[in-house]
Amino acid sequence: MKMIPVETTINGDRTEFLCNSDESLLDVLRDRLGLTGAKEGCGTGDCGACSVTLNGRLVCSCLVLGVEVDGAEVETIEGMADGETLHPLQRIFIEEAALQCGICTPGILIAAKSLLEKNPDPTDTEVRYWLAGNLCRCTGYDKIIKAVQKAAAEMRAA
Amino acid sequence: MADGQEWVEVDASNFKQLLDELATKHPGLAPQIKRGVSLSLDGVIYREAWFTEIGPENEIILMPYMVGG
Amino acid sequence: MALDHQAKRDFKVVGTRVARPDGIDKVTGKAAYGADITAPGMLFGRILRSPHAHARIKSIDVSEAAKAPGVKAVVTSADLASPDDEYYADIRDNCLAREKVLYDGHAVAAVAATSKAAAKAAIRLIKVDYEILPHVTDVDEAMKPDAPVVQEGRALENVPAGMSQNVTSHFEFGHGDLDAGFAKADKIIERTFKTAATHQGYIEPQACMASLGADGRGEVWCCTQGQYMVRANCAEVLGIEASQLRVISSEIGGGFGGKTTTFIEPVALALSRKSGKPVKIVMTREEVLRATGPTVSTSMDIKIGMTNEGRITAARGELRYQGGAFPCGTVEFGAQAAFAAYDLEAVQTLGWNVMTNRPKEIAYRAPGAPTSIYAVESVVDELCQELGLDPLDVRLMNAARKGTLSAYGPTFSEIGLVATLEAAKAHPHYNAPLGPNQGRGLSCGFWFNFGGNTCVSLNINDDGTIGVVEGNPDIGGSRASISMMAAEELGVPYDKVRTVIADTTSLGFNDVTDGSRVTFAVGLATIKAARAAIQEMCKRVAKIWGIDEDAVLWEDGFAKPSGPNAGTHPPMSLAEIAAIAGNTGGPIAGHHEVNADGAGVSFGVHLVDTEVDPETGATKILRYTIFQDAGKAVHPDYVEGQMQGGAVQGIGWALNEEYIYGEDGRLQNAGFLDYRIPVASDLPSIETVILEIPNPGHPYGVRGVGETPIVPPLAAISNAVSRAAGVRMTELPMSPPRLLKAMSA
Amino acid sequence: MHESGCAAFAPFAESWKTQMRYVKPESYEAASAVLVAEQGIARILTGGTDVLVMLKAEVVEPDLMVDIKHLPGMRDIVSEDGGYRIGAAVSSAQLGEHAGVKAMWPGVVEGAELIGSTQVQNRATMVGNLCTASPAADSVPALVTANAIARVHGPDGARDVPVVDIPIGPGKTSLLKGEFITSTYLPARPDNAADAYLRFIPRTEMDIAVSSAAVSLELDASGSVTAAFVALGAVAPTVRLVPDAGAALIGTKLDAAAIAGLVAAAEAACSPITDKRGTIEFRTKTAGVLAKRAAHIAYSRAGGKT
Repeated sequence: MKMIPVETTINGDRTEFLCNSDESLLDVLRDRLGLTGAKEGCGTGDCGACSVTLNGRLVCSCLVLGVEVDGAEVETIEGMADGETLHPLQRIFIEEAALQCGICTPGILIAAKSLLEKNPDPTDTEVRYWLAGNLCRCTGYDKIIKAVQKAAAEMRAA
Repeated sequence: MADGQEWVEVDASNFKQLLDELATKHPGLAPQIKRGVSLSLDGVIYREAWFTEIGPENEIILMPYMVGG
Repeated sequence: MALDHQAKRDFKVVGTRVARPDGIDKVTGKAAYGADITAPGMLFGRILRSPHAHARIKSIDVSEAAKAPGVKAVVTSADLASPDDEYYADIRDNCLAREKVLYDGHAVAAVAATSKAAAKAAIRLIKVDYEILPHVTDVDEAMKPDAPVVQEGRALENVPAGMSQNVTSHFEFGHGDLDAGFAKADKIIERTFKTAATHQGYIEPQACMASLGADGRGEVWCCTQGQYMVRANCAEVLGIEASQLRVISSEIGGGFGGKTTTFIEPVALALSRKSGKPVKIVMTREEVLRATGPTVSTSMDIKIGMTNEGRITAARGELRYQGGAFPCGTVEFGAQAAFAAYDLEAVQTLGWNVMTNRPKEIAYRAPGAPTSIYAVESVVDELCQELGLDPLDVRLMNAARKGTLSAYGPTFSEIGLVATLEAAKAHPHYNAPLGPNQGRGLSCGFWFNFGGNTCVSLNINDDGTIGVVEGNPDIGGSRASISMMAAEELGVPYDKVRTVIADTTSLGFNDVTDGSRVTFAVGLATIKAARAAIQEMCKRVAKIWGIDEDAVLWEDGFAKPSGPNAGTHPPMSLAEIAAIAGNTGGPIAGHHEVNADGAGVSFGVHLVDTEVDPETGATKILRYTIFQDAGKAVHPDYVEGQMQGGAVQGIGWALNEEYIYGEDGRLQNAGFLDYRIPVASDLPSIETVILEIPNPGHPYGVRGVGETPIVPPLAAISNAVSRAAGVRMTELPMSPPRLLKAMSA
Repeated sequence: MHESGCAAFAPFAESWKTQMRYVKPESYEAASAVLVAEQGIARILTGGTDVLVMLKAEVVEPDLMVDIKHLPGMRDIVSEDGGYRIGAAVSSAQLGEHAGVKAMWPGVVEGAELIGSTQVQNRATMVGNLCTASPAADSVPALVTANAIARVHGPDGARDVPVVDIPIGPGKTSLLKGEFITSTYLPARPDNAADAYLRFIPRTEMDIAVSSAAVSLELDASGSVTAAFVALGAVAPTVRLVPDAGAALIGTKLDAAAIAGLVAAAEAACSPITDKRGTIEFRTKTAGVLAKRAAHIAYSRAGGKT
């Protein structure tokens, strides 16, 4: 069977690609489009390292087929900063040392941004439950929660 | 390993001489020394430093070669 | 090199919280990790793994796979070399099984093909004829004389005759008269403990891209804790020369000890050599859990005697650690660490390393120590409970301190245990009220810390900035710490320094990033390299000024005249000296090569409150506080991060993480769904208290901090849960079914 | 190609193996037709959170994947006869955002919202969860106690089937070849009625239920229970409705004796297995505990005061 043409929008850019029917969106992003910011930690939706948004909703790109994003809008970590200006979450993650090895960081940033769009003033517990699908093995999550809250406060004040 | 002794005395002025002496006088220790040992000199651990100087007043402890995570 | 004897050194950069140099790359998705590396014409490798726990390989037929569309190479162990050294032979046989498969998931063969799908399809065409053998996965079962033998003839000379061949080595530590000690005790408790194997759980699966020509010249890009280790392993397993193999470490997505060996790199090289093309292999999570190194599982007996006042009179431990299908060397660390926190007159620890049909154990953060200290600290806590004593007071009464003959031999110098215990006692957490079904637990933790082989090259650029080249992959922010120490020593701002990680050809040999050694040893070498550069700069300035070298002093980034005969010269900045380096003798650099010693042991104390649901056996962590001696915290954020991350790994070990094997010897939970590492909502904030008792072995007093934090959580939580549940727990993890059963008994 | 794509990555050669076919039929009828015509393994794609995991793990390798989430009504929640009809492709997150459903059937919503992570909830659907037919499916017990009705489309048109009758064993449903579920219907509720769902997992999130319980109650003006439904998950080959457990609550205000009767009936209805997630004893004990706790929550939500 021939590859399937897909037309989509990624980080605001109209994008076309060909993929096989059983290829995940994560594989398409990483292997076909060179967008390697989304990481594969498990391939089964259990770690969140491949988080992207699909039509504004936070998803694991390993649990979406590439062919499913035809006509959709996808946002990845590569689209989070505005040119050289980092998103407040990105900047504050560096300031607050909310990453160690950094492999989970793109997924966590995408997930945290999605949370703050829905709930600009979350409690710590709400942040922790929202991010429960994003595994981090280095930090013990403490500095991540603090960084999200600091960014939320800054974004509310802006 | 050293014939059941916990403490042994040898003449040596550095770790290399010490290890050679030990291996000669206490053959039971030789295989472990060949596999690699760490040494503790007055509480400081040295992994492989042959020429570390030692004197009669020093306490030397033989330990398995150390690794970590 | 010893601690600088500058009383209360006034640090300018060290101790601040600067932004890490790789921060922007890592928050924007630009950072290249193992699986992100590609090459033109690259093939995709995939590995066929054993479905059996133990079987003889009668034959492997790869002919159909080799003919499959897109397949460019198929390899088996026959394509690997024959290293003389047993250590490398084991690595080879773990990369691709030779005569027998020794555990579920053991690699058997591999293919390289033009797509992932083609590779996946092709490995199904490989036909392996297995003769299934009896297997054993439990440590106590494996020690029985009639147990299935995993490998024959692997026992060291120190194993007594007549034991199972699965027992590969034996260790014994201690001092004093045990019988006399126990005779003095008012209360003796002896218990047996078991702990399950856990995995490091790094989020980035192993990944590599390798290219090897017929001339034996090649390159490997991979995520590893040590590029030089990868080079050595690959050179031996492939039978090529180290000089011809260049290994480049990518950014690394966690390791915790798990990436201190090789699994896929030699296989990718073999496939590349055979196909003539670059080959990429990326492990799946299932492969990571089935076939990379988890930690040991254990069975341990601990006996401790105590007086009514709380003085420990004697202590004995016997530890049995299974380390998978190859001889492992972990029990000796557990045995040495077990009683390290105590000043004991009589102590003995015995250790047995045992083989089973499980993946080969590899280091996991303070390897061997968390389990043995868990068992010891549990018995100490139970004695405190039985005798009605305060557990912190008892630990203070028995604490190892400067001058203590440690249980593993050496006499301690400056150590921070008493200070951490006193900090815990003074902390509001220790006396906070507890509610129903709640319990508080504490435990001491210990790790040796290492130095090791280290090279650093430090270049003074002509614009007055600094380049530092070091050889240890940055696993948790070490490039920032190294830049900070270079800046501190040279007297320049942090942002003038850039530290990079060398490939294996660009710098001399470095030991792997392990043993909490990097900030200590690479920092030490960086400071020495900076001092060499300073010496050269002072020499140049002395020539310019026409004075003696000794009359030039380096201070805050400037060369200054010093002493009666120096004359009056305006100070020269580093940038000014650098700008004219070409006129004064050429480029200026400093370098240092050392096998660093004097790492300085590390102690910590963890305090935890838990609540147990008496109807379901669920445990909730309510509050958690860590006290640890960091010597000198170079970058306090990342010291706290090490402490918090280690504690949470320990929480997972205590409560939910475990390797579960079925009757068939197959791993039942090879995924993050059922291998349950803690998620954000499981945890409270983890409070940290950093103490700074300078390590005399480092110029700034630095001690390694990375490993100690995983040691105390196991016992701290077990003690808290045991007190909350009213029943003494002796097995990890304390999963809800296990805890509910204990409470119902 | 994406304009900012990186310069060097490997060209893909075609997989030689016969690939899974992916189709997006234009109507319910077309979907049924393609399913009927398929000789090999066919799977429906709505949220994909189970089927893509099985694909990855090579547990199932479908020959045909039928994407139906674009079909009319699939993503809609509409009022119908005082209750709600929920399209088969409505995600758990979308359901949780619907104030009306949440007010009327809070237990159904909390079951759906417990499926996986935030990421998974944005994709997972109750119907997908139902058709996976796992005994531990989080959204199913509360659908069962709600007496929800699945609308099934097949070659012969539509038919309605009680949700409780859809799963018939682990991984097995009563759906016939060519059939698929297009919506579920949650019936109207009288005043003083509510439901609740609880599950036990070792962590706080991200796990499969070790045991679970849903309770739906209707009360009279005095607060006495007039109708009670109790369903248990992960303690039998399918989600199990336990009439005896409900009966123990009828006519009571959840006094100690009623709760004891509920727990005893719940435990008696359990026939679980011991596996990596839990033991027979543990599942049985916690199923009773969860039924008790869920009953109290449902009672309180329904306006009852104990």
